[in-house]
Amino acid sequence: MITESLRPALAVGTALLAALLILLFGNRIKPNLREAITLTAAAIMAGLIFSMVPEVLKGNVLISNLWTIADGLSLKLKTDGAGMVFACVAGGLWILTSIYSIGYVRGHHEKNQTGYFAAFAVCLASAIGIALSANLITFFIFYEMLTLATYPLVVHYRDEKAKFSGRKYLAYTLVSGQLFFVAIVFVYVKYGTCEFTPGGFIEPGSMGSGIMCILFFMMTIGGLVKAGVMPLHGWLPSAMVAPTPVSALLHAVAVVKAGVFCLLRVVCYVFGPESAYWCSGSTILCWLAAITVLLSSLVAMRQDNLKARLAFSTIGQLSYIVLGISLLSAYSIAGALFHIVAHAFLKITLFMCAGAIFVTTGLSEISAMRGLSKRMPVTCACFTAASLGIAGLPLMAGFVSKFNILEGALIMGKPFFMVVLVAAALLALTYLIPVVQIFFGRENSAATLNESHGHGGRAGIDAAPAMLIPLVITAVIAIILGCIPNAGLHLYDMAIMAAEEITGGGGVYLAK
Amino acid sequence: MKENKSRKKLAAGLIIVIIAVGTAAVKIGAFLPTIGDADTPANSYVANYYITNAVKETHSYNIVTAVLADYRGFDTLFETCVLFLSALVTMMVLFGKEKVPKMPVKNLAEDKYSAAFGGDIMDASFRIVVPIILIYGIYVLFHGEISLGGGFQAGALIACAYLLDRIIPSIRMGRGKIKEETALIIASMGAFFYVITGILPMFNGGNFLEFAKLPFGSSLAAESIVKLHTAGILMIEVGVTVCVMGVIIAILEVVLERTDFDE
Amino acid sequence: MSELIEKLEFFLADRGIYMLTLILFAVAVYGMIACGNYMKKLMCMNMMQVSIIFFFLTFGQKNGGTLPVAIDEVLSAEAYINPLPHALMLTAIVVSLGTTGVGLALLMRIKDIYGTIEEDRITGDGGKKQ
Amino acid sequence: MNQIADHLPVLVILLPLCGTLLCPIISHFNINAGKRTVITALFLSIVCAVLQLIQVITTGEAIHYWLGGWAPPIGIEFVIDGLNGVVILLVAIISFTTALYSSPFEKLERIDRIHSAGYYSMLAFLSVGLLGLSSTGDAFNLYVFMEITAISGYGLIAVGEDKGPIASFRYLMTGTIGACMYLLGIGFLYAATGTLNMADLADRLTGLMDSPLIVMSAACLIVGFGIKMALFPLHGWQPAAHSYAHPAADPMIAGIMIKIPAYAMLRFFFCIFDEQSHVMQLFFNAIGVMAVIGILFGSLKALRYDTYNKILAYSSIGQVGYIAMGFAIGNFYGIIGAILHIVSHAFMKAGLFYTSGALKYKYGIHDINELGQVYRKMPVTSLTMVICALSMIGLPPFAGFFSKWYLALGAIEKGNYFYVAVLILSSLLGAIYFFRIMEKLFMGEKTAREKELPEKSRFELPWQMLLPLLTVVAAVILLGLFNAYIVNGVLKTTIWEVVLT
Repeated sequence: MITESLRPALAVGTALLAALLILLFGNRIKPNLREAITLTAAAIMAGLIFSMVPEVLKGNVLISNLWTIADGLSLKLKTDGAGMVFACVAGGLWILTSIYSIGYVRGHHEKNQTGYFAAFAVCLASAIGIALSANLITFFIFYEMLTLATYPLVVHYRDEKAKFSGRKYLAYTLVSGQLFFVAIVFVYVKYGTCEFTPGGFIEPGSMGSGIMCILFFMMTIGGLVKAGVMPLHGWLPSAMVAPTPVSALLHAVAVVKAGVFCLLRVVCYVFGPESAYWCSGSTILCWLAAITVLLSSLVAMRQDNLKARLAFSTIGQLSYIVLGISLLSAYSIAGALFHIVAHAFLKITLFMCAGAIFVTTGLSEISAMRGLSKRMPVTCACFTAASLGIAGLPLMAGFVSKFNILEGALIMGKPFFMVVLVAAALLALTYLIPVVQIFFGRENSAATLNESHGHGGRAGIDAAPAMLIPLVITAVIAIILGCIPNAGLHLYDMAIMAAEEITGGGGVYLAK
Repeated sequence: MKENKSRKKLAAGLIIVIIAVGTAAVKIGAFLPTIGDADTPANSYVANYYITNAVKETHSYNIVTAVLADYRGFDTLFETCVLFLSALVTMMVLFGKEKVPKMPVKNLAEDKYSAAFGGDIMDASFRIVVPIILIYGIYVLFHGEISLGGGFQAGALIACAYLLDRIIPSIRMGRGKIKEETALIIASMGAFFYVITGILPMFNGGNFLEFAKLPFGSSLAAESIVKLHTAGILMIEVGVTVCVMGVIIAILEVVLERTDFDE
Repeated sequence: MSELIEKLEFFLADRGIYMLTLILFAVAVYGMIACGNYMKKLMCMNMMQVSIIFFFLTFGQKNGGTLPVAIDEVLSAEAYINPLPHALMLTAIVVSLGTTGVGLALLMRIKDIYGTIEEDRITGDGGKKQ
Repeated sequence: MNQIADHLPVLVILLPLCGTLLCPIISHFNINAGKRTVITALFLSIVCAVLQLIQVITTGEAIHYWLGGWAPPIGIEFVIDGLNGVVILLVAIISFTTALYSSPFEKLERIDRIHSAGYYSMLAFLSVGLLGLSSTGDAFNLYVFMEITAISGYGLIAVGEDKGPIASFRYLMTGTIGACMYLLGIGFLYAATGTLNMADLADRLTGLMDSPLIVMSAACLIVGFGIKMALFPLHGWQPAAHSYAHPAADPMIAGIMIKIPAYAMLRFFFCIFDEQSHVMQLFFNAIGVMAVIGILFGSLKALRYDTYNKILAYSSIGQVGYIAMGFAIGNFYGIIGAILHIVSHAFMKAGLFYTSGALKYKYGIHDINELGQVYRKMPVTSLTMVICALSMIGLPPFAGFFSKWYLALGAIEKGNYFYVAVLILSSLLGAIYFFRIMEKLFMGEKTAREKELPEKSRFELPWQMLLPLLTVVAAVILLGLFNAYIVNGVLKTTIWEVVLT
């Protein structure tokens, strides 16, 4: 059942309004009031999104058909299973990251806080917009908004290093965005529609397979860059110069997830599994993802900077999702969607831990963190739990999704990718468990004992509550989701719903 | 370096000349209408309408004036504006801007008898010439619609009279000078008078510049409409005259300000 | 010889004047590009405008036509030359006058600022590059 | 004047004209009153433009206004349809905001009465010329308006910064060649048809399209309009003129003075000539080549400079190429893209030049290296700069994106993928030079400045300058979000009925 409703639009609008208010009055009002705006907007937005979950589960589709944005195309938001999964994650995590951010920027005495929170709000608005958009042009508008809103966050420190990574970020995203743009126009001219249709609207054989393959990659390149799939991942590690909450946002919630979500939309809702397979785009994508999964894990092992290590871990985990999508079976797609959720909670926990460690002790190198568990027991515990989750241990959120993707690979008869997946899970253990070992190691290095370290260092046990509480919450949620995937918002059900929609309800897409 | 540059220019120019002359020579015979042929589209379509109807419709025996001031009066309005504008721009560019003196300027006021122009004979003769020019100017103005002439020429003549008056007499007897700003205001008033003439018919249900609807006619007989056209053309010619006069005086004054004839 | 002149006359009367005007135009444009002196450029510009005016007037010509001033209500179209190009060109003349006037004023100003109106000397000392 | 509604097309022009002619007279008595006369007249002109556009939309047909009451082939007529209704409104808005924007400069420069009155007169004349250019339906009348525009432009450039006169003189030379070429083109057309009215020309040209006269005429018109709109090989005058013009008038000169000839070119090439004919297709290809080279040349050249105005000027050369590319594409979406780009680029470029003027006004900044940390003192200016720049790059949801969208749509529909490649390449180059500016603005070091105005008021700039900035920001955003209403409500029918017949 399709109902017109303003709720999807309101969800996006709230965040945009918050951004506007912060930008206009941020410097005139007290910081507390400014943060209140962020938190209120986050709460309202989360409420709006969660309130739509029951409708979606009932099979209803809420559509906000706002206005005609270009001749023949309207700015349209709608709720479907896949979109709602992403929207719930992004909306839910905004509250937590906001609280964490407040703790972080205050603990760290950041400059330009107003701009920071405004850009943050725009990022989230675009992420929700990306999740809920119903056609390609709406999608592209939010996609580019996200690109732009992330830029000020990446260059937050405004030094040479930040400038450099900002340029790198822009070079990657703008070029890919322009290619994506051309592909969208081409699709619109050729097929006369831009609406996302489960199962795609591009018929196999409607153009030459070579051309379709080029088109496929022009459309996916936007997603590939944002998701950091291997030849196009360069911007991600250098974007690490940003403050930690930004990294958390970039890596766990908004940008990279928007990238994989973009891939999902293109592969499953524009091309559809049949065409994607027919033009052999999905096969190439599979290989790219597999290579990325393995390589990034290997690179991650060599990183001493905690954030850099996590960044490469992100690249690997996202390629997991990409692999899930491009395997084109219902299981793997559901797994990929759920991995968006799982990875979001797990990785955000990890990044928040890294940030908390940095603010509390001033440490960013892994080798210097020996014995940190005595100083920050809760943080280290959460870090451990999340690391295990990333590796895909049972009873953690990562397991459910990875298992589904494996099952998909099995059904599609691609044992090689199964091997890759298992190997990658083990590799994840190899680069994260040493960190945990160092945390819980016996001897204490000098730096960790230094009670009030450097700038903003804080005495007392563990991190500030504003940072500690969110990361505990995300860790707990990650564990809960691992035990009961359907807890709370029925995200797993929605993922399966979406996957069945895409593959035509048959559960398995059979390659012809 | 310098030579090189000019040679490049030369080459570019030559290319243009060759292309233009070449196309002209090869193609020209074929496609342009024969000169003097009365049946070409250019000479027969709208042009014939003007010739056959101008006197009837506008009561102006000079058909060019009829076209200029009545049929295409709107063009002429902006033509006048172009003139006003050029005076304005000249003034904006030159007025009040310090001239960089290259040599010490002689003080003319002290040197009574060595003014550049003038001298007694000229002083005497220009007094005879100026009134004649003025009268001729006014004649040209009013005669424009019957015979050759019109506002532009009249304005130029009147300004010419002023010009003589301004530059011929030696300094000691230099008479009243019209200030640059005043001249500009006169010019703008002339152009504005044109606009007003155009606006007046709008109060009487006509279009802009529709002289047949000028709110002067007491009766609406056919004859009076033609007379209204005459009145309209005359009014705009007066406007043009005043404007042209003002423009020339303004430019003259601005330039005179910066000129010493000894140079 | 006289035959040649006759031929030339015929050619000019037929379509040759167009060619002359266009050559004038081309020469003027060439002059505007090639002359280094701004005053000469301005004069060439004027020449160019004049050539256009000639061009318009030539095709307003009629064999046996007289000035377009109506005589004694003779109103047959053949009797008068085409008034429209003349009216248009009056406007064009005034416009070119305005342009030339502005050009001259600018030249005076340029002379004030740079002390010269030679292009090479103006652009030479940092005129072009910022 | 019993029925003002009947006279709207001419009132739009007459009001500024009266303003400009009265300005020297009134200024003689009261300097501020003269200025206010012009500003009021320009504002009323906006009102008239809006009313006339509404009239066109509601009645659904073009307004024909016969000047002097003479029927078209005999007299001059104004034709207002959906297309130029929009363009006229654009010109009116930018003229008004620019006039408003100029007044603080005057106080700053402490200029005398004549120069103040003259400045406003010239500004209003520029507006009159552009309004006339866009509303007239007569080819020769268009020439007169073109010259009005040009001469007032020469004046406004000459009174600008120190190199103004020389830039102005060069523009005068080139501009006059352009005007003469245009006149020559009209001469050929008149020789072929015997009429000057545009609609009549279109009628009488059917079947004549292969005549060499028309070919010559079209070639001359391309050169003429090309010079006026600074299309690539004919752009020589433009960078200096745009860089050294009076900083207050620059938004108008750079924003609309090169766009309206582009619109006039559209009129000639699509409404008068038969765009389907073989000859015109060749010419469109030529325009396409000029556009492509121009886009790349402008963008690459803009990378080389550090002067803010120079960057903007070269970027304009590229952006005019977009418009010409729309013509070259020549199908429905191409034209839509071109027209939307005329409108949106006018706002964007005007906005950027407003910011440039504001920077000069407040800090005397010309060079982008001096921009460091200015945004702390001038948030609104910086916001305008950012939004206009993003729009210039063509990022959604701003106006620039949608004109690019339509252009790409048209190009792909026609199968001309090369144009699309050029479009995105130019976007990326644009991103480089605009992000360079923004990087300097937000991340540069604060440098010593020529001057610093004492801060008297609560705002960063006088309200007369803030209002135009905000207008532009609003226009760029609204034009982006609601472009479909302009396309569907105003342009679509006109384009199908008038342009592509």
